[in-house]
Amino acid sequence: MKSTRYLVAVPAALALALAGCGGSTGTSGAGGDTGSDTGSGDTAGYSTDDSNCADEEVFCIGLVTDTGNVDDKSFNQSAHEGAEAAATELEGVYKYIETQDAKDYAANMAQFTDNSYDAIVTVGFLMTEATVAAAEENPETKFIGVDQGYPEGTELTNLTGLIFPEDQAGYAAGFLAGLMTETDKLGQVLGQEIPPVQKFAKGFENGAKAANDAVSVQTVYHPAGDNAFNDPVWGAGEARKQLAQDVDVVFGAGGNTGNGALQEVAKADGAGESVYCIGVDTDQWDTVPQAQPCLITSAMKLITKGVTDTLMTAESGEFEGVQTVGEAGIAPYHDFEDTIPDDVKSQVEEIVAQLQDGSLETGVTL
Amino acid sequence: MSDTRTEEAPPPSDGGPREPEAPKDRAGLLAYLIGHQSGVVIVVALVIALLIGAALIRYQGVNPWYAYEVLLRGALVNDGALTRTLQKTAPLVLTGLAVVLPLRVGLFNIGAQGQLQLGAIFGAWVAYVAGGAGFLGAVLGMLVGIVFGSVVGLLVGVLKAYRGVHEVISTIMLNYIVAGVTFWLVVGPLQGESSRTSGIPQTESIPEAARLDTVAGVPVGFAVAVVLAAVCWWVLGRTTFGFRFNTVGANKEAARYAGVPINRVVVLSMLAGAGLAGLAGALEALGTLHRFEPAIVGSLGFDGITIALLARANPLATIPAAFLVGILRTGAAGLQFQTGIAPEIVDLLLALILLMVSIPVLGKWLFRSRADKQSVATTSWGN
Amino acid sequence: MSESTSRPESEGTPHPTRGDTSQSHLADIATTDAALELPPEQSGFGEGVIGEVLLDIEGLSKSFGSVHANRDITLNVRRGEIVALLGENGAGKSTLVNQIFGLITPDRGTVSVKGDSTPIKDPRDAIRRGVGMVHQHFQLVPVMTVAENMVLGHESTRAGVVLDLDSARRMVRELSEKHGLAVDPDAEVDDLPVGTQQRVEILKALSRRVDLLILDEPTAVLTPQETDELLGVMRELANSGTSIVFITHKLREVLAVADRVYVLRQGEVVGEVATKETDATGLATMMVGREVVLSIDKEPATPGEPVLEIEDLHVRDDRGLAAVDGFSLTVNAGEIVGVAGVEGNGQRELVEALAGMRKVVSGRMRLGDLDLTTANPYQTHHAGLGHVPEDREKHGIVGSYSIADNLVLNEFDQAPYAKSGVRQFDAVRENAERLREEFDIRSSGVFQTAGSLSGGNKQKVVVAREMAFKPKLLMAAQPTRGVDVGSIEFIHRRIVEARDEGAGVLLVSAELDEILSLSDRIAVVHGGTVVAEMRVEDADRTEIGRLMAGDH
Amino acid sequence: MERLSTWASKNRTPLVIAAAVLVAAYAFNLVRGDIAPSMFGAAWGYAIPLVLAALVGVIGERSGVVNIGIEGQMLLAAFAGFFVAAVSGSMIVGVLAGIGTGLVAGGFLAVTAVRWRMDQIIAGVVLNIIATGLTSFYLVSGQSLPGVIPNVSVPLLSQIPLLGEVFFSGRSVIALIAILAAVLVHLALFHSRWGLRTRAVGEYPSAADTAGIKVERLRMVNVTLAGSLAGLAGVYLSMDASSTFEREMTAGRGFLALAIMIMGAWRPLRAFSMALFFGFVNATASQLQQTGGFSIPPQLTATLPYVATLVVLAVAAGRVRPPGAVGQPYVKKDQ
Repeated sequence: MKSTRYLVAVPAALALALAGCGGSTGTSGAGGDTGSDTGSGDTAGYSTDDSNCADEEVFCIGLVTDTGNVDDKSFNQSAHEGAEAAATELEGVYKYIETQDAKDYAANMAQFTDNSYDAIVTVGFLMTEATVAAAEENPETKFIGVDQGYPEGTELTNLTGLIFPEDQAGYAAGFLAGLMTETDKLGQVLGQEIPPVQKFAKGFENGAKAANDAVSVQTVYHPAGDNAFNDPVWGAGEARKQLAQDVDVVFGAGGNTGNGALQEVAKADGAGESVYCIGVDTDQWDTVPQAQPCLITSAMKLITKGVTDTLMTAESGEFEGVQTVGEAGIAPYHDFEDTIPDDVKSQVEEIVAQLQDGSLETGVTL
Repeated sequence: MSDTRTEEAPPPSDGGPREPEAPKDRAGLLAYLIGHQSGVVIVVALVIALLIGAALIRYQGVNPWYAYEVLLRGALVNDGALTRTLQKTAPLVLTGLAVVLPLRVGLFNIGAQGQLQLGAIFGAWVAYVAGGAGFLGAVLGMLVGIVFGSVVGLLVGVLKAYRGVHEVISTIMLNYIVAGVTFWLVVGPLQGESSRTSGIPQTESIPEAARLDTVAGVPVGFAVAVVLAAVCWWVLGRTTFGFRFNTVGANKEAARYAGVPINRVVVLSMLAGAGLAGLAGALEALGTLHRFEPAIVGSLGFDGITIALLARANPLATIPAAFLVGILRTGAAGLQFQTGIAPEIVDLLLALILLMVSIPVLGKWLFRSRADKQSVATTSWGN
Repeated sequence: MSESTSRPESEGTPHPTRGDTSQSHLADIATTDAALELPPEQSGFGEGVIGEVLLDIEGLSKSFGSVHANRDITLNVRRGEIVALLGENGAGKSTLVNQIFGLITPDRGTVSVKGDSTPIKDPRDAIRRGVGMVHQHFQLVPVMTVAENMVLGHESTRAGVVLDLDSARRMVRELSEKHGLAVDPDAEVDDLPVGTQQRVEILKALSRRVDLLILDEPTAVLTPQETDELLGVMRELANSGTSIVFITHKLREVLAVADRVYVLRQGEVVGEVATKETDATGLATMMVGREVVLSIDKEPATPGEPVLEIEDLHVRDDRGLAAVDGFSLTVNAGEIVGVAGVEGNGQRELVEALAGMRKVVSGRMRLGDLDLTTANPYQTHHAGLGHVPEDREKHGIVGSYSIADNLVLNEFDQAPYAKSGVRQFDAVRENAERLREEFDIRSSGVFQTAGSLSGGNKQKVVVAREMAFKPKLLMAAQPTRGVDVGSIEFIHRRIVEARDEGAGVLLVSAELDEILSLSDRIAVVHGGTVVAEMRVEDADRTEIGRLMAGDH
Repeated sequence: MERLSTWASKNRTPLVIAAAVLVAAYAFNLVRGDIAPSMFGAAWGYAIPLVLAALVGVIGERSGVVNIGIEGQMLLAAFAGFFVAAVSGSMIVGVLAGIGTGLVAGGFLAVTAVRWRMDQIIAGVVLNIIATGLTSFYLVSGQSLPGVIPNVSVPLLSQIPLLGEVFFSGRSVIALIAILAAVLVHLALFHSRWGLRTRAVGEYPSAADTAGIKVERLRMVNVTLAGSLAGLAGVYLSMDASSTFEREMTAGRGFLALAIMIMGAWRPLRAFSMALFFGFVNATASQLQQTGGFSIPPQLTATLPYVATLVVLAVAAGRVRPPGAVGQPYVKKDQ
């Protein structure tokens, strides 16, 4: 039957699900290998033996995905890698549960709290409420909610929500694209039309227009509700169509759908010479190697780093606040370092700096 | 196409000597499911499926018996686990019934998915709007869930009865259509005010008073589902209404001859089945999520097919069948936590179970009876 | 197994000089049925030479579960001989020929064709060995053309894959010319009348150079003219050396065309005889194993008020063509009106329209004071119309239901069988037990599934149900088709009883004998309309046959 | 000549429609040469897997076997093709593995639905669920393909204005195979011995049986072999149209293919046209979204093909007639 699972995966994809992950996933994560987590934990630099979690000395990290898998090349995977990195760093314990049903959030978090875990990462904004409730119930446990913005007045010291300024990353990437285009036509192949994606997309458009007011941006969101972030074939088809309509820079931002667009551009004639693509979320040079022929940069949102850093804070003491703002920016140019003219690079650098110090507004309002 | 069937009919099983081309009833699938009283086949099918599952688990490097123990403990023994399992069982019973009722009339409803979704969104919305009315709001929410589920079923039934559109095709199409429409609703007109800024596709949270809780560890939804299963069983077996259903399913032509309004029964069966799926959606909204979000449907609709076949189209038997699926689904998370086995193993297990309960060969091996050869199925594709 | 040599019949092989006697014999029969009078040039008995044994069956047995469809059957067919297999429905005739054609594998015994006794694996094997078969249900693909059907299974191709339909068309034309069976090779089978479809079937069989042609109830769907034509063709084929085995339960056809007849009963050969040495009564006796009651004892009718009035009725068939075309008829209380006609002249559509199962295009029908023109089956039933449907398996019973449920199939929601929508099983059971007794339904109990009953008992269930509610009009369509003789008598008696109790009876039957022996009044239909009405006393078989054939 | 005119008069409606569509297409190209070719190209790109999958459905149903497991067949093949290619480092091995997997999946359906006479729809459902379970359970991330499936331009044909550009220029081998397959299946179905037998088996199996055709065997062979086309469609998804395998990446295309099969009246070339039509609907929807000024929510435009199918089925009821014996297992007389 169709999508016993993608209907589940919708919200997964929704919560900012943009592509990306930090390199290879190694031994853990994939279904085929999860069974070995118990045994191979030590080689990964952390343990999965959680029998000592009650012990002060052992820092135990749990992660609950948002009805998706830790290998989804999206926010679940990024957060998973961040948690893994922290566990390795801290020589702690790390385990995760892949939620199958949105109704199981609380139960899945309870698996960890029942075993006296120290910190629990919950991924995706759909878990916002469940995370707040669990944090209230378990004051001893620290909760980190990725992509979760809590309502005004939430005052819990054991909870922080990691959020990212996607519009800034999009703006910077758009600015670069506006300078690079020869045809003055840019394309965006996007996932579901939801605010986080819209922030990337509108930031991109505003950035591009700021760089080059002759530019026109063709924007297309995946129409379906249930597989918007998981339809690389559709993404590729749209990218192909945009290229045929003279677009020469394509911004692929929509999980696997966007990745499909990047890969298609990479296969096109003139890839890396006259047509380019821009990735999203993390440095897709690493996560989608097939896109390398055209990938000049990625509009990044550093979930992995954010999760690791926040877990470190959690281990050392209190969170800084109820919300933590993570970093966003653009990825290195890699092989395009030489292709991109120096003056373009310097202009972009300037823009990034202005965005970071707050002197430049992206003009994105939702 | 029915006239082509007479040639293919198997010989009579007893009675006086007759020539083998005696026509038989068209109710192949149904006759197989109902007439095949052998619970033994079901049990053996389950055992085989679980054994194959054990081999797969073993291959993952985990002791299968330990894995099954963890699964069971996580679903039945652990604190609050049974309640959660029952909570999961409730909508499964209903989606199982949503497949069973049309099946009794000879229709294969694979659209419980969409019916549930539409029932859920409007049920949640109405319960939110009428939440001030407390329990009445909850009741209203459930009724609206039934109504909107039924609307989808009505469409399928009318298309089938009056335009000859095969229900398998129309339900597949409607699953997609409903998914699109509900998604549009939940990011548009029915999106919760509080969710608009964050962009979360969900409706407003249903007020406490209008939610369905648990009573003594038993979710209200579960009680409702069990009662409805019993009602369906009684109606199908004991009432004239049920007799009409069964007659249309057993021999459509004879039903027509006997004055049963076939088209109306076809529409009604879809209406009732889809209504129950819609109710399942409303229950999920009122009892577990307390709002609508697209993920609410999960795999409930498709699990309904497995449950209906496991239950051999018997409404009462949907309860244990749904309970089994509920156990597997509830225990999956604990299984991953304890053993690291990906929860998708449950999907594999369910696929195996479905395969095992539906292959006629199994019954043949078990009983070496010719009856199984008659278990040819006819879902009257294209009619 | 060596029984064949000891059988006395085997000596009775027809000898070449029999021509004269059979001619006169044919004449005898012809006097009783003008419809079967063959033109002299076609009834050429004795022209062909009957040669060596072509088909030899020894000790053939086949059972389905506990049913012995064939038991130790031994028979033979010689080259150029026409052999009839005669028997009631259920006697095992079809099972027997299906084994010759490789559709059914025998449990025991041998079938040897032209001395080759290796088992026949499948139809392909049978065809290869020179056996052809025309099935009772035509084995033609309806959406394909005649030519395509003809070559199916032995297509000629160009370059090994491309269908060569031109050669198929040529073949159809040649064959149809040679045998005088005209068909258009490009016509779609779906659009052809049944008679033509049968021609296609025969041509299909002939296209494979058959030595032995099997015809399974070939005349069941034919008009008398078509039957004549077919019998003529059979005779010609035999004369040119083809052996023919044909199944029928019509004695006159056997006597008209067969050289020899095997009579089957309950799966066994109960007799074998050369047709010239027997007559209709003798064959019938062999078939049923006892003297046949050829007529029903009944009092003259005392007709009352009209119960059914049909005025200028028009009804379409499934294909949207006019089937009932200006049909008018009145049935009075206390009389049996028989509708005689060759099947396919609108009888089915008429019955279905009366029962509310088919839409009426125009015209009117009234039952007593009620207008039934637009009624549905529920309404017609409750208006007092009892309906014994033509196809009891399809319409009359639900095979998976118990006898008890079948006996209330159209009353289940009425008191006392239901109260406020809840079924009352005690009442249902009592009703069933009473009717089972009264209608002599042979079963292990009232909860046995109806599907497991024999044809006759199934029909009794239907008749019991339709008579139990004392209908004003009892409409019986082919009420004794496929029913054993004992049940036929029983059912006939009950129909007369219904009349005597004051019901009007509309009897639709393709069996002229049945019409003649039961009816008080006869309406002959042709082309969907009544072409003649007569009292049974004035009825003449020859005249009716002529009218049925559309000669009026 | 005479034959041509008979053929033309028999197929008048489709020919007229085809001519009208062509004229419209060229007219559109004349008016909006900037976007027309790319839209038609996008339509065809969208249609490629659907054509292949619809052919699977056509072959199955023409033989009397419903196949709603196409989705699962494609998914399994996409999975196998991608991972075998990634692991073996050879694209061709991957493609063959994908096609082989399609065959195996077809064989599964053949055995369960034809040999064992399991309900055909349930067999398809089971196949889909198994495919989903297996591919998501055994998915390993971080793999990539060793190469690409080559694009080719057909000499001469690619010179045709518009049509050549859309169908024969710079398209992958699989796209060309899809065109070829549609034409070949059409020819085979209506002009070959195999086709005659297949149609007979799907329409009226007992007639085929008595004509000496082995019904069950032909059905099994057809359903199994059709699996190779499903395999190719799967391979196209994971190795050509995209270069990745994701859970449930078939995204309902197998079901859409069924709709296309029905709307194509169980005829390969009409199914081909319907696939193109849906492709064009899709391309139009995204073009409208892209150029703006037309604000139908994309969630709703996405449902258009499904709504269209329902409407057509409802309106054309009775005119689209499935093969007579579809869905019914063939039981020989003595079994």
